[in-house]
Amino acid sequence: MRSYIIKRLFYSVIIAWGILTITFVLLRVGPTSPVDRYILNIAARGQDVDSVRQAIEARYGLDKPIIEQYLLYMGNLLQGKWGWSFSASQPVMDLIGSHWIYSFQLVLLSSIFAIIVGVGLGMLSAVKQNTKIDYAASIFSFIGISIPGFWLGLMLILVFAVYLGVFRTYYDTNYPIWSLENLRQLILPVLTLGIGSLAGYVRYTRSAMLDNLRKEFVTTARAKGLSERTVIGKHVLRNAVLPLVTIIMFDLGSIVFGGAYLTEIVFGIPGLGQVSFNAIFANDYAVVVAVTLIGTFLVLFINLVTDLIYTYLDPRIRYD
Amino acid sequence: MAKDKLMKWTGALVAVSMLVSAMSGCSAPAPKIADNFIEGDVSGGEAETLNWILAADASSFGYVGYTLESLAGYDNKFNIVLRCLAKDIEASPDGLVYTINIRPDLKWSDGSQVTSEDYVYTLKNLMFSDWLNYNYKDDWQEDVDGVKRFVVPAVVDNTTFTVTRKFVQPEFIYTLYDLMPYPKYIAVKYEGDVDAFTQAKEFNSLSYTGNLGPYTFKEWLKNDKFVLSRNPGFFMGRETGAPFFSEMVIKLFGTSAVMQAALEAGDITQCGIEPQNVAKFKKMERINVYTIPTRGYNIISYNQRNNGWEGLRNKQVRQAISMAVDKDTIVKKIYLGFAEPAYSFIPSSSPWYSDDTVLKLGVEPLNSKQKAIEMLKAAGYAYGKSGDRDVLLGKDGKPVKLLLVTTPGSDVVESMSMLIKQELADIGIEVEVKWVQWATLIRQYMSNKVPGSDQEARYNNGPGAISEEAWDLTLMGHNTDPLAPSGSRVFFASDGGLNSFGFFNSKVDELFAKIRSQEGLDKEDRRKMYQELSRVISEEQPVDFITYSRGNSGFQRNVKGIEPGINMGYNYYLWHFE
Amino acid sequence: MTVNTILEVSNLKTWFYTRRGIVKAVNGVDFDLWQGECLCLVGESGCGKSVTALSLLRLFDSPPGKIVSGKVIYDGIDLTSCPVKRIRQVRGKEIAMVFQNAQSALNPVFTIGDQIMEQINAHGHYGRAETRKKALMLLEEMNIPQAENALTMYPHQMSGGMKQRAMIAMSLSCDPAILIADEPTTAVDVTIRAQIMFILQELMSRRNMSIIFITHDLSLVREIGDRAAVIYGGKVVEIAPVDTILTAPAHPYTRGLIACLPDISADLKRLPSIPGNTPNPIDLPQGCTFHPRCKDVMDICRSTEPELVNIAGVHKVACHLYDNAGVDRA
Amino acid sequence: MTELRAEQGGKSRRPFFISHRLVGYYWERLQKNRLSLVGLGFIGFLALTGIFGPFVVQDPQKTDFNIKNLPPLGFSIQESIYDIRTGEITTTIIQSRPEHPLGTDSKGRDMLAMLVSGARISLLVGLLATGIAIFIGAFLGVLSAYLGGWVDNALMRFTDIMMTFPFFLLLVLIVFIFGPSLAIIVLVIGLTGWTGAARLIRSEALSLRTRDFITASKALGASDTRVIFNHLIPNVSSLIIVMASLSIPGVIMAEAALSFIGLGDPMSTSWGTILNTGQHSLDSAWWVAVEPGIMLFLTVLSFNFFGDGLRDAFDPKASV
Repeated sequence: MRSYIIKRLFYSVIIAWGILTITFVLLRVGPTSPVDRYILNIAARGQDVDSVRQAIEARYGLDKPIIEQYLLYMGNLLQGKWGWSFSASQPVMDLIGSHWIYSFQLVLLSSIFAIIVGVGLGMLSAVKQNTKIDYAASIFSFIGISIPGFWLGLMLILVFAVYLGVFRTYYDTNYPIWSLENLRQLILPVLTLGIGSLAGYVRYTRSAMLDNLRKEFVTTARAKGLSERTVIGKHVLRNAVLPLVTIIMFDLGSIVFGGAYLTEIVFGIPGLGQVSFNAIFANDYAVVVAVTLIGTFLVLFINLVTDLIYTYLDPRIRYD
Repeated sequence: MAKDKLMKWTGALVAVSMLVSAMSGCSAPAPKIADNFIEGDVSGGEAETLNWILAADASSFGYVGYTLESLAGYDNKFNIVLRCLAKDIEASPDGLVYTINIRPDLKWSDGSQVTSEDYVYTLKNLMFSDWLNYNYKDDWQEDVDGVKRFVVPAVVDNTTFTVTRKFVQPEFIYTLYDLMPYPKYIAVKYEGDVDAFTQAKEFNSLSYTGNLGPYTFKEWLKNDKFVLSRNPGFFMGRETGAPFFSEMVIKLFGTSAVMQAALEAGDITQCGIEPQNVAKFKKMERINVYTIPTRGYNIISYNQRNNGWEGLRNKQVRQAISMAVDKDTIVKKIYLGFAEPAYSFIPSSSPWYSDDTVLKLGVEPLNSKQKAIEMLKAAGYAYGKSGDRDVLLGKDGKPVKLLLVTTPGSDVVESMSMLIKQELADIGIEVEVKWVQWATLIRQYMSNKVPGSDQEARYNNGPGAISEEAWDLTLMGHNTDPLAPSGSRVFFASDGGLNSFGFFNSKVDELFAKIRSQEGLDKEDRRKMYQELSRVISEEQPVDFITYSRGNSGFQRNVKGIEPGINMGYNYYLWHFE
Repeated sequence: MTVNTILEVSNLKTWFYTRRGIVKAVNGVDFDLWQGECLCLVGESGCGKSVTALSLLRLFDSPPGKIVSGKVIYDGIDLTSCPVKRIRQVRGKEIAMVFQNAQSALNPVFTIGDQIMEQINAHGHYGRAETRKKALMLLEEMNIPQAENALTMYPHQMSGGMKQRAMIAMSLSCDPAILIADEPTTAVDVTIRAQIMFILQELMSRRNMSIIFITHDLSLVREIGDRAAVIYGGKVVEIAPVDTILTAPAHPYTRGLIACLPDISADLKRLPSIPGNTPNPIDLPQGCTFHPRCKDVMDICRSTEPELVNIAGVHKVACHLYDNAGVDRA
Repeated sequence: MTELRAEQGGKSRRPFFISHRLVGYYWERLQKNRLSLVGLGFIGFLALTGIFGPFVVQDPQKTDFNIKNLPPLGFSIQESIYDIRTGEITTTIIQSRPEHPLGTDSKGRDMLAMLVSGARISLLVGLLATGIAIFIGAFLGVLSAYLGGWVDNALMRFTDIMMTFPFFLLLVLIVFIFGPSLAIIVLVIGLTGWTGAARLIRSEALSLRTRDFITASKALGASDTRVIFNHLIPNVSSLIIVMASLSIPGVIMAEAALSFIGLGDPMSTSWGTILNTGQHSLDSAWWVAVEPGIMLFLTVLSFNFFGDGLRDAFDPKASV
């Protein structure tokens, strides 16, 4: 087991390094340059730009050859120096440190929401297969999967904030994370982000349950004289959970910089998504690489955890 | 006596009742320190850094300005308002030496006095240094027989210093007014090391600003909010007790739609308002909307370099095209009226503006398409048929097709290019609008070099130079300085650093030179020169000046002390809730 | 002879309403189970014997399955109609089941111990330790080696035989009055089969309980059964003591089956078999379901279904050949 | 079918275009799923609109500022013009016009026309990008499975890297760097979206590789390429089709999301780009944001319906 984990970690490092390099090269070799932004600003204020271009490049060490920049960056990284974000003018880690919580709470809450409701609904429609409830649930899940999150977000704002005025139109960071007000203002974002995953979970849960509902051990369980609740909730679910874990975990990894970002934009939540994308538009490679790395490690970590959960959930699986 | 006291109270009470939804209660007679002033802004407008010497964007200077006053400012009529200055800057009769007196009561955070030494150090060792490369050093340089040379600052005494130029530049004084100091005692630690300086804690957290601004830095959450808290020691607050807000917050929003919804809901105190919403907001009791002139203007620049349509090198053609683009339509359809036609780089709000000398192309009566067509014919261009419509034929006999290159993202710019396309179609010129990211615009269209030469591409490499990609028109927004319009020489002078469209006119060069010299010293003479300059440029039409836009700013009605105008914020530290 | 019937099944019909039509898997099964006997339900695969077994405890999938008629009387109550709560108390406690394939019948993600203890606690409450002790005893009774750690094993860690025995242990944990063993030996190899058969026989003698033993293998019937009920086309066509069935089968179908038994004494060129194949439960033949394959078919067989009638003592047959047999006796 | 499944261990599906009988069979199965037919219908309708629509409706880029912000039929809004001299504001009511049933945007472009051209773009992007992705995926998957050994290893490691990459982040990064044009967007989505397909098809091919008819044809001395193209590919074809139909909606969504955050091709009108402009006028011209969103939603929904039905048709046992 341990050796397996070690091997996995080793792989992770390799993968992370690969991704780091790809990102760095993309950013620094591409046609755009961090300086462009300065140039534009300076030009807009009616100032001669050509005289300062090299100056700025020099200021941020962009005039050095790309290889040298890469090695420099790697060197710092290995010393745990994540570098300086010149678009946010603060250390990259401070930037991330002050924003991650907003993405985290969003993703966490929406996942919890999606899992509870999704799995619950999925079980329900599986048990009530081919009933009205089942059809309703599956239609709902289709809709949930197909509705573009960012658009849904806009519509929710339009209806609930602009017209009905039930919610604020934007996210207010003045409320402490643990305050009720904060939870309240997260309702729409969580709904927006959660609905897609939720819909997916409904379908996966349903099919996973159905796969197992017809299994012989279910009849055995019934023959034991167990209550239907125990039969479904214990014997069936426990087996159905296995495929679900993979899907949920994978989903978790993928929404952080996908749906979460769009949701953050729509609702003005200053999360990591916002940070990373602004960094991209500012060509701020230190931030972009850092965020990408974090995202990568997140995914890798999730994969590892998934496998470990698996060994726990399914005694038939052993890694070595 | 007792009666109007009562009135005051009831007024306050009304205010309270109006405010409940907006902000937590405030109840004593104004002015008093209460609540937070929350200004809305769209995320694009966020500052880059608080270490302002490294900043290129206006917002950075704006953010810092709350905590660090410049030497002086202006009210809406461009009367000087002294800030850190003890008395107005006096220039020597020959206009070469400027003597600056700063107030004696300026303190850094450690309590030490802000001295002229700090200013001189900031200029000499920071702004003029090679290791730091101040982005706007140009303002502080003069051309000494082809070589750029910095002006010379010198300490006279604790509160007095001088800046000496080699040549006279009457408008240089306005650059001086904007000067802000760095604390020498901190800066020396980082001198020479650009990285250390860039990342210096003190500078990035403005922890040195002492009593130099009405507010002190509290928190900056990128993409979300910039928070300042009241500075009780503010040097100008001593008499008035200003500022009157316990916190000043700049809150960022993803879209202006959301921002305005927040203003409507009373969640924020002030924000800009899009033209289409002004009427709605003017109807609301709780909101005041001020319509004020801005420094922003749009231009269509005509590529007069060799890779643009040859016609554009002909003044008559340029005039004809400008004439065909109806500015009133633009004002009405795109700005819904919140703009005025532009005729030169000097806005009507500027003391140097002269209404009578400029050639008013594109507005009654000079906005007739028919006239434009005649002018084009007069310029030696024939019309032909393409399908059922008349099209302008180039010298080569082919229909003229112009390429308008611009950047996407701004609704105004997009709309304008569309409208221009429409307008020019009416005089038989087909315009193709091409959207490119501004990075591309700068690289492939604005920057130019003499073909084959080993020049490094710049905005203006002189007459022979052309850009990588051919283009005919671009549409851009720029800011002008109503007080010192001669800054626009970078666009219109032959050696102008932003003269990417290749306009070369000796008369213009000469006039700019004169304004920025001995001869410009006398304000009357300078006004005449400006009149002449605007005349020439509006006649030459190197670019089509389109509009100076009006800004709309919405405030919660209970904010008092506002003086609407082009420099509306000049007395912001006196604003207060009633 | 005096017997006391503990389970009485009469005219039990379990139909499955599928898209392709109504599958009449069980179509009027009658039999009764006596105290302490081993009744074998014999028949070819697909004849409905397994569904019959499931129907007794209403364990078939419903929908689509449905008991359309009949009674299953146990201890005075009708299991086909009694409330679910009631039948749940019967399941496992009074009537337990052992399934064909322990591999799939045991839940792969729980340890054997858990699954047995769960059964124990399903009816009546014991302390953790006591439950465990009970489970242990059961496993030992099934003479499973190192019962201790067998408790903590997962099904996939056990051999087929162990699984099957563990399963039986589980089914016995509430010592039921009736054990339904649905082809408990088909999935295992010969040696293990022997063990299991031995265990079952032992059980019957030790705890005096009744077993319904479902199989298609007449040799097993001979080995363990007291009586046998031959099922064809979802009906019991003949029911009698095992040796009667083996030596003097009455129903043509039973005769056929017996004839198919490989007899060591006689050497045959080829094994005989019943011509034709089992009827399709969706459209069962008119009249006697066996008539298409019956050598002695008569007109009446095509039209009317034969009743299950007593022909001698406890020997019942459903065949028109014996229509007047009962009359003779009278 | 059942014994076929038994013989194939229930995993694999039938090569579908080999036998017309099978095509018919699948078509029959597909028809059983009413929703998928509805989806197919809408997709067909969309395709027709995309192909012929642009010839029917007016030029989506044609602006006319005299009819800007026309509301859809049955609605009306107010527009106010400010007079800079008098400071007066005059408000006029704008009624919808029959010639612009869905209204116009802030530049007086006909919404209907724009939606139609959007349909064309969305379908184009969806099909092309998916095509590229599936092609690469199938190719690498089959290759990796068939050749095995270090090739397999290398390819799979690379797939891992691509898979762990925060997908949307990568998308934004590349599109930002190389400039937003349809070509780039299609390419990027195609070149990054193949990992899932590769994985699935690989495992499919692996299970096939060991089966008799492959061994047989090898025994008969068939060349690798022959085996791959005549046996492996055809046998995973149905899987490929299902994968394609199920990944198209994702692609369409990705394009829309990109355009929504301002990385759409400015030269073309896609639903995403309309949405992007629409979100800024949510309060003044809601329909600009609402209409493309609805189209997007319906399209993705139909593709999901159709893909789902297709999968069931090809493999009733497949989960979800």
